[in-house]
Amino acid sequence: MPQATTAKSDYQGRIHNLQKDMIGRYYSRLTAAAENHSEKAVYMLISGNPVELIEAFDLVPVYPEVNALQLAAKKQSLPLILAAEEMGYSTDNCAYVKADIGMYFAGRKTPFATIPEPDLILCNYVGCNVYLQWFEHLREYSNAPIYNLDVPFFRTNGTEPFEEDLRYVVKQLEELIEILERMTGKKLDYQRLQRIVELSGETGALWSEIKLLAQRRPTPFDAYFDSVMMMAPLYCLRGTEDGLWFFQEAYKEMKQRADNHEGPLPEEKFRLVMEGPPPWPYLRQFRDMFSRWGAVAVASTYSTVGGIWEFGFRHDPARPIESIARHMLQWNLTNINFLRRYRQIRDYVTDWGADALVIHSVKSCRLFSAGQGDMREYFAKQLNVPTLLIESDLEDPRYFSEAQLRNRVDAFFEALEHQRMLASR
Amino acid sequence: MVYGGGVDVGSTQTKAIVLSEDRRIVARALINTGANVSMAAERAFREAVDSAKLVPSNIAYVVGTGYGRYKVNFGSAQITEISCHARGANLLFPNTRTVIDMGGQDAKGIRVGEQGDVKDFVMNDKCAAGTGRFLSNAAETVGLSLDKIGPVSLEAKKPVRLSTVCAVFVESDIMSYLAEGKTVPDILGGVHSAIAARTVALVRRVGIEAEITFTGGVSRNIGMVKALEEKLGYPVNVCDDSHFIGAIGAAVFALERALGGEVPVSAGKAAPLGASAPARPSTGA
Amino acid sequence: MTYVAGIDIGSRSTKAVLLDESRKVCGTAIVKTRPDFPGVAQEAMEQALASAGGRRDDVKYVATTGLGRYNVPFRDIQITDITCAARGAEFLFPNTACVLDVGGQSTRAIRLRDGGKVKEFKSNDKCAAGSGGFLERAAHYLEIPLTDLGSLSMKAEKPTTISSVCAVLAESEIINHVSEGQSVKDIIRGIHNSLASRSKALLSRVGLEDEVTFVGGVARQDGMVEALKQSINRSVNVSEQPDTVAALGAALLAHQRLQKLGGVKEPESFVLG
Amino acid sequence: MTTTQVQEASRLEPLLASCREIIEDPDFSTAKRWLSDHPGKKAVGCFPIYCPVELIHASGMLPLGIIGAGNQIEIAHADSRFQSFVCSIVKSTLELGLTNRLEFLDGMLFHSICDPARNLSSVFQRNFPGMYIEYIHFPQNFTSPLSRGYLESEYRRVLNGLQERSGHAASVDDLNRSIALYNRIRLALRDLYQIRTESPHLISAAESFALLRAGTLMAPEDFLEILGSVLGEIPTRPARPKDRIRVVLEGSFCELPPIGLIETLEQAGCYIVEDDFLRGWRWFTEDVPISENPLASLATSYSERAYYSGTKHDSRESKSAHLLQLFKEKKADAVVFQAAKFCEPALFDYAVYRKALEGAKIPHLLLEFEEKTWSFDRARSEAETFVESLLFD
Ligand SMILES: Nc1ncnc2c1ncn2[C@@H]1O[C@H](COP(=O)(O)OP(=O)(O)O)[C@@H](O)[C@H]1O
Ligand SMILES: Nc1ncnc2c1ncn2[C@@H]1O[C@H](COP(=O)(O)OP(=O)(O)O)[C@@H](O)[C@H]1O
Ligand code: SF4
Ligand code: SF4
Ligand code: SF4
Repeated sequence: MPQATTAKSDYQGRIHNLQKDMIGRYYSRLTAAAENHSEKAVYMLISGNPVELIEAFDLVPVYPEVNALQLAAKKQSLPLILAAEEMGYSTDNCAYVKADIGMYFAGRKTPFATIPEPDLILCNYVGCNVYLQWFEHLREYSNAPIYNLDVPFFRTNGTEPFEEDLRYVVKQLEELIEILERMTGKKLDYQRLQRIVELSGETGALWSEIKLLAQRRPTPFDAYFDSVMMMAPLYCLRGTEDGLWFFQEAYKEMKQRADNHEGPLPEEKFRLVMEGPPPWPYLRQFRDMFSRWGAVAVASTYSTVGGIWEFGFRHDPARPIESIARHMLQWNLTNINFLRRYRQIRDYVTDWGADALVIHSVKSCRLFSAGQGDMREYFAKQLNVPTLLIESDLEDPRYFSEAQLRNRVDAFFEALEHQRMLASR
Repeated sequence: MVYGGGVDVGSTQTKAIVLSEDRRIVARALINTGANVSMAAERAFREAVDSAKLVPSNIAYVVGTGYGRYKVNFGSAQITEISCHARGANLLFPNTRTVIDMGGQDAKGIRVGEQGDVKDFVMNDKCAAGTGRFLSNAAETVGLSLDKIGPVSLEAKKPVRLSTVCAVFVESDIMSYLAEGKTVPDILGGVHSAIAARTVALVRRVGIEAEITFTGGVSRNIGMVKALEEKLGYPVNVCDDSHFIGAIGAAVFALERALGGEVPVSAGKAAPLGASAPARPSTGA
Repeated sequence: MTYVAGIDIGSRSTKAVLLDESRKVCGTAIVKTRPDFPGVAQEAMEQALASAGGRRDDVKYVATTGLGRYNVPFRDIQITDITCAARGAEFLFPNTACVLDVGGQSTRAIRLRDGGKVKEFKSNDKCAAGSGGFLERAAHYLEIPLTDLGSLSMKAEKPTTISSVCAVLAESEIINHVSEGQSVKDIIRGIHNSLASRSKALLSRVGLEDEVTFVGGVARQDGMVEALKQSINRSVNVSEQPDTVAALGAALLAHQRLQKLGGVKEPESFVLG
Repeated sequence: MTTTQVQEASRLEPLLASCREIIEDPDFSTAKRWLSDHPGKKAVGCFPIYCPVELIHASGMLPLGIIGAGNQIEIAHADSRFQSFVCSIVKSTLELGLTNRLEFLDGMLFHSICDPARNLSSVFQRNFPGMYIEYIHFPQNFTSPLSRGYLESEYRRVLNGLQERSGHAASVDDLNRSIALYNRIRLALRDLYQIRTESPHLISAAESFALLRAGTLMAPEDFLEILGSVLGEIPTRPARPKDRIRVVLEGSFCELPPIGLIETLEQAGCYIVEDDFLRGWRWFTEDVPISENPLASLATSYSERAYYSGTKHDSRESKSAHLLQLFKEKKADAVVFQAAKFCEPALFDYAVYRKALEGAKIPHLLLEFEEKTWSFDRARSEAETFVESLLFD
């Protein structure tokens, strides 16, 4: 029997504190850049971000998405969302964008950092169409230069991208390098880039190993709720020695827990695959809904929005630019079509030994959610995987109804228990 | 004799059932939920127990269900109404494969296994559009009692097309139809068919398989039964106890528990809703 | 005597206002709206005439507004209630910059430009939650008369929070609060607060500016007026009969129209098409 | 209620009436009739908005606008696939498929307009495995010369797929012939819009909409003929200008408003002198050049001469500047922004447009619609208020 934990449903390991420290340092960097322009800031999106290039030019990456989610998690998002709605944004627009733009006009001050103005708006358009509009608007408001790095949607049914697509992205990355060279007045140090890409590769490898540990029983961590904790270092610190060190520590901790059969819950009764981003403003309540039933996530699609590593992708220092391009094109959730996402989930269900799929559908993010009803059909009816679809939002607290969510979650696990009981009779 | 009790505290009405060991219904009670939810649960339960000439201590196990289930203070366990409707339907109509439940504020579709187990379910979203409440408001607006609107809707010749199934806006919609001179049967015909269409679309998500059992308070409305059957292209099971099916299911679980069987309620005993949640901001859009 | 009339056929009640040539209000009436729109309009006008002591022939021009504005055969013109509410509010409070109109089924924020003309407006079209009808129903199951809502709400000590955006679901929330032993006055204030914060959001969307005039039947409830003041952090103008403001505006526009025509009427409405 | 209060019958009315019939028919009878008259021909559906119809036509197939189902069918299956917060055109298009109304099509083309539309292409693939589904990536990096070449290669890839389906290899001449045909259609449409600008009383926006939309549901050759007759008849129409405000309508580039809503706007007192209905089917502000390399011509035209819209993100220029310019050119009094409910691209655009319009002190109105609506009381009273605010002095 695993060691019983306290009433708190999640575990708080050493790496949680480590993560807080590192992200705290990253945010101090942002504040410094904002206040005394110590570094130039490049706005960028999480999905398939080419942070390696930014690092190679000693620029600081700013991720409006990460800021938006921090604001939500700290329950600061609603007034900002309302401010954006007053400007004319619709209640139906992605609330990440609204919170970010609300924050932008409120002086870019947040409880965790002051966010610098952009020196370059790098719209790495990887999948989500809202990205284009979001950054188009930021450009309109800030007047900073913009580069639309256009990544074709991964639309083949095979595993390799179209040759033209790959070539197009590689060439654009070369254009981007020229822009960054002009902006910084420095030539790209190719060897340094190779080293950074190597670090990314190793970081990705460790992240992938960590995810594979969730195949054990019990899983040493919750691959949804605890994974999101590890995601910020993955985006903000990938390609640095620090980032690599964090993941080495994380792997050690998880491995040890796995070997000791320690899981995040006293008893692992249900293994879940989670699809969709979490409701940041109510993360704790949301997690509790599942923990109460002994349900833990062994895999999640959300943890792959910045990149999919667990199926073998690694950055390759021998071909740094091409591997950055492949990462953007092929190996992150937002740029692959629904059918590939289905396949990914199917692999999770079988290879990670999951009992059920939970789809958390969020109103803001149509990239994730438009069509999840079809996903539900496919898994529930065609593959007979018990599937629960629930709705709320990732940023806007007005769409979270605890009573309704809990009613559905309870009913779902009652049904799973009932089925198990009948099967064991 | 061992008895099991089920109390279904709905948003509109509270239903209580007592089952005897041989799974016969020995008592039922139905009252309006009203403002005091725990009191409603207690009153309904007591009424049922009284009518069976028993005392509460005769009931070995009581399961609370429905939206107010955490308020069933005397209950031994709580189970969601989804599990209970499935189970109750299975008792009354053992070949049930699909349950359509229409209550005061929500609508559900449940796919049911041979043992009354839930295979899959869907519910309407945050909005009360197209629920029993809509029908009550419609009844009020046309000035008929709730039990009349069903039969009257069946007389529709040319049902109107409603522009909303919002429980609140329905009034003005009906008003404008009346102003245009549409007949009450045609308006009610439109009301019923709009809701039936919406419900069937919802239930289709779990896959509709015969037999279909219609549960919840709205199943007492013959107009809705007919409208559903028409949209589904199948007959639906209804009986005098359809309104009680949630409570019946709860009582079945209770009885099984009382008889020493296992029932899936392990996590049911938890803090009531909202205990951990901070007050939500009330700014609406 | 010659009069012009403004008739507002609203979802809940139908209001009539009579003006004389000098734009003085000579009669008003409020009757409950029935599906027979021409009938209620007639009735409201007759009552207003009776209170003014005038005859039907004295009414030279009739402007209708509100939901049933097209259904009155004896109208000379129909104008939307937003235009009318703005005009009426500006007449009563000439410095009005924003109008909030909370009626039986809708809540609207209007920003004015000079002359009481509408610059921008927003209504809560998505859903019925948060309008007068909801308050009526709340009064109904809290078993208190509608007319007491306002004063009870003023006595609240610890307003409860109503978070649901759906009018129907908010009802169960209210029932919950009752069963938890919250007092009726705190609950009513909770409803007013939630309505006020919604109204604030609407006002902000058109641009909130001084002065704010609050019209529509719900403005009869002191507690709501107070909640609004607190939520927008400003004083609020309320007239004696806030629900007749749109009818007044219609009458004013009727007056203006009649002047323009030099007392000679065109047969059909000039509006537009 | 009808907008047209025409006393004398002309050839125009029956033509327009037949267009209206075509767009209100959820079973695509006109297209099916054409297919049965042309044995061996196949049809390919195009989701809005910039679909390269020339490629379909040149490979010997019939391009059809599959742009939702208006308010003609009830959504009974598709809302189980797409949630309540997704726009209705995505659902109604899927509903057409799930109710077997698209079986006569050989394939469907989708492209990068928004996230729901993109996911819809996958949902189509899963639910209709027999159908040929193509997804075109339209480049969004207009500052880079690479994007033109990329689009050309994308067109080549798509053309190859189409040719495989039709069994007809499109030659350079085929492509140029198709381009020329569509150039003629686009020219006629530009003329039509010119009339709307100069003499809006001669043809209403609702009529022009019906014509344009019907054009996506028939063979282009037939459409060109109808357009010709319509343009010939319009000047002879007995109609007199009314006292209305001139508005530019923006925001309906993808999901189409119900025609009743357009009529409501007009009845409320608006002359819609410019709109963005089906802007993708109108495509280019100028002719596509006929050249040795037609695919390159098409690609360059998209990059340099396509009408701007909510789904083309060209960082070389600002969208609000476009709108302000259009407003000026069309001598308009106001802008009505009419967006489909839940249409994220349109609703995002509104925020920047609003800022620009406020800055330029241009009166504007936001209306949201759903294609399936058929009762317009609310929109009517908002539009009337808006018109009153401009006219009532
Ligand atoms: N006699 C009746 N005839 C028709 N409909 C009825 C009747 N009694 C109740 N209903 C309908 O049933 C609804 C209540 O159903 P119920 O299942 O008890 O809901 P809940 O569980 O949410 O309280 C009412 O809103 C009403 O529409
Ligand atoms: N005497 C009153 N006391 C308190 N509230 C009132 C009173 N009269 C009307 N109301 C409120 O005003 C609402 C009606 O407002 P009104 O502006 O007349 O609406 P409409 O124009 O849609 O008919 C009612 O729903 C009620 O909430
Ligand atoms: S729609 Fe989704 S992926 Fe796109 S910006 Fe919003 S939250 Fe991110
Ligand atoms: S008021 Fe009507 S539309 Fe709004 S949430 Fe409730 S039922 Fe739905
Ligand atoms: S209407 Fe808007 S959201 Fe819908 S498919 Fe078109 S662009 Fe996308």
